[in-house]
Amino acid sequence: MCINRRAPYGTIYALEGLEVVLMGAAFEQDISVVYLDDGVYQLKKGQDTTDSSIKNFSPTYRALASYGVEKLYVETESMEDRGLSEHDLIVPVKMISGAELTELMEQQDVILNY
Amino acid sequence: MCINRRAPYGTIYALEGLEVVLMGAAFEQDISVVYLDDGVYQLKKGQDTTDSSIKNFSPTYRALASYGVEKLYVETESMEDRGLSEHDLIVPVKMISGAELTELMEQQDVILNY
Amino acid sequence: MLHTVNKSPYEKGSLDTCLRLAKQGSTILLIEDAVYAAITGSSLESKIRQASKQYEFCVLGPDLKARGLDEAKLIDSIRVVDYGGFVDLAVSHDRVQSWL
Amino acid sequence: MLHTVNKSPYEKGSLDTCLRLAKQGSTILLIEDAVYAAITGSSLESKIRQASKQYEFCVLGPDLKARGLDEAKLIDSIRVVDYGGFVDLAVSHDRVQSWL
Amino acid sequence: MKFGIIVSAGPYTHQASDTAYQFSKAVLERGHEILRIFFYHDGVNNGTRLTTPPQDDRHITNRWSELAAKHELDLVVCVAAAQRRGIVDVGEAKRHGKDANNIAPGFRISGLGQLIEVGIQADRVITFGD
Amino acid sequence: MKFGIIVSAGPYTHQASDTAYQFSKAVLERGHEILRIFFYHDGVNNGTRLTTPPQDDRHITNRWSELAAKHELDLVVCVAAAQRRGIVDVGEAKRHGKDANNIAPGFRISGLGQLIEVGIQADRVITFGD
Repeated sequence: MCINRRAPYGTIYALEGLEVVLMGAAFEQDISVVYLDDGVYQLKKGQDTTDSSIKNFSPTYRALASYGVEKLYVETESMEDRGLSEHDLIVPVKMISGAELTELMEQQDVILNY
Repeated sequence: MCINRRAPYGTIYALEGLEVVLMGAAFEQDISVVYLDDGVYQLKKGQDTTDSSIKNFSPTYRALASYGVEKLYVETESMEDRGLSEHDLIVPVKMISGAELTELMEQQDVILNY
Repeated sequence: MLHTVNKSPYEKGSLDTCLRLAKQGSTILLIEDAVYAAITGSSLESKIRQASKQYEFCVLGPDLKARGLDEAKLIDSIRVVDYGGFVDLAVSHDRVQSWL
Repeated sequence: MLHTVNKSPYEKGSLDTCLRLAKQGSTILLIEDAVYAAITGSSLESKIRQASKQYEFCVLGPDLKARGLDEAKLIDSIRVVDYGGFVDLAVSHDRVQSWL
Repeated sequence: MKFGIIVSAGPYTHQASDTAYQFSKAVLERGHEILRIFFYHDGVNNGTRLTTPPQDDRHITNRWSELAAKHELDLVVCVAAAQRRGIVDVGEAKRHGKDANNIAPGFRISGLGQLIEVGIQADRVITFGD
Repeated sequence: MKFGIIVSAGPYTHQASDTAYQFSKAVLERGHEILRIFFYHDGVNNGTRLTTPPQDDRHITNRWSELAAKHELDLVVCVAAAQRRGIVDVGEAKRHGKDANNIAPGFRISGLGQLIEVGIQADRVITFGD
């Protein structure tokens, strides 16, 4: 399981965290990816970096399914705090509560954090 | 004016911020140094890094006066939040309120932040 | 004085410290991950609306756009500037304080 | 599960997220700048006391000592460990989650 | 017990690489095994031999190199992260037309697959970072 | 108007060096002057020529070098911060017995006095960092 807690662009963790997920998929690992706290902003629709000349990596999230990464979880509370709903996200995800996330974390072999 | 807002050891900003203050003193600048937020922890008495093998730079604060750096300000609110009092500090400082700090900042030529 | 804040208000306390210490009438420019503070509908909206009675808030447009934040959803008192506007703000205020 | 937190609770939200999501009965180890959460007399003390009904709190001794924090001022339910004790905690729990 | 250790912050700037080192030493002293230490994000900056810290401070890179030599540790610097940050070995220098390299003894540059692998093989994985 | 600019975070890891670059470009486009760009803390890592970012991403170091060449900017890497992090020019390599250097074109290594000086001479000083 990879837990993403940071916003994109302000720091590189979102991008380099995504690279780990893709590599895990290449190794045919059954990967769950969780977006939590500011990490939920990684999936925000409409990212456009033309005026800041940073690489826009958000299209890659849409490609995750084709790499076999299908377990994307977003914590409801983090979304609500930030005024976001599922319609704001670039890919379909499973919305889970913090309580459900707690249980999900207990079932993992390895947890990586960014 | 140098504003220090970070705790020592967890990050290097306290140490490298202190190096700037010493260099400013060498250039005979009239430097005010403010300790704010977690920056107040930099002045905590009794720092002892023997078990963590990081360099203990806290004695340098006691040497600041001999370099002509005498305007050390600590924000009262930051101290109170952290349960600290002047007796916990390694050097004599001037305690000021946030409101006084606001006015002090307005009088500076240059403000450096860590 | 111009104050800049570049950290997410959900992750770090920099914006709170800025709001505690910036003099009334100052300008606060939100850049990088701090632009998330400028959006309506969040749990921070009322805090920012309250603060905007005392401060002039600006936000860096390229950073909003990079993060997919719609200008139509900005808190209405917040003005959008580009990098040139950022420079103009630095010029028109007599000092810049970066809350990191 | 063993949870580690290494950020100051005054500066960043990592400890809050850990407390929101760690399962009841988990162990939470405070290291680096997070050790400031372990001290009595601060504005955080009641939050930590409350949380210590649900979690076992430990704190890394060398990091306390580096920062001049007196073990006598620790919140009483918090246990001090050294690096060897940290390893033992990682071994005795089936997983480690680092809240950065 | 087999440990995998991830270091994701640069030396000196954050304490994370110090904690990772002390933890690694304690793992070995307790008789456990370290399968690999993987340097990711700014952690790759632990692996440059060009640092000269003040004489009265610890030498973080040398400390890793010595620990690796003594215990035959596998110190892996992530290639993608290293390319962005300018950590280069002889092969990488040749591949990208660089006129110098800066990797420290005991470190090797390799792919993210080495991280995934240690995640599969280790009993415990622990991350030290910012 | 005369600007002094401080960059205190490393490239790619934090957006700060991107913002500093875009701000610097805008300062020059507005007809103002940049007295010096001072790289401190992890900001010194902007000044290594050994980076090879992905081809579809911006090259942060080259971008600084080109801006400096075009506008004769003074890009100063703090020597004390650089020694801790392994940024080395020919002189530093010789002084510390290093077998390689990694400084990028247009950057020079100098002391903290250069920061104090720009604080005295500039009309505005602005910091971009973490």
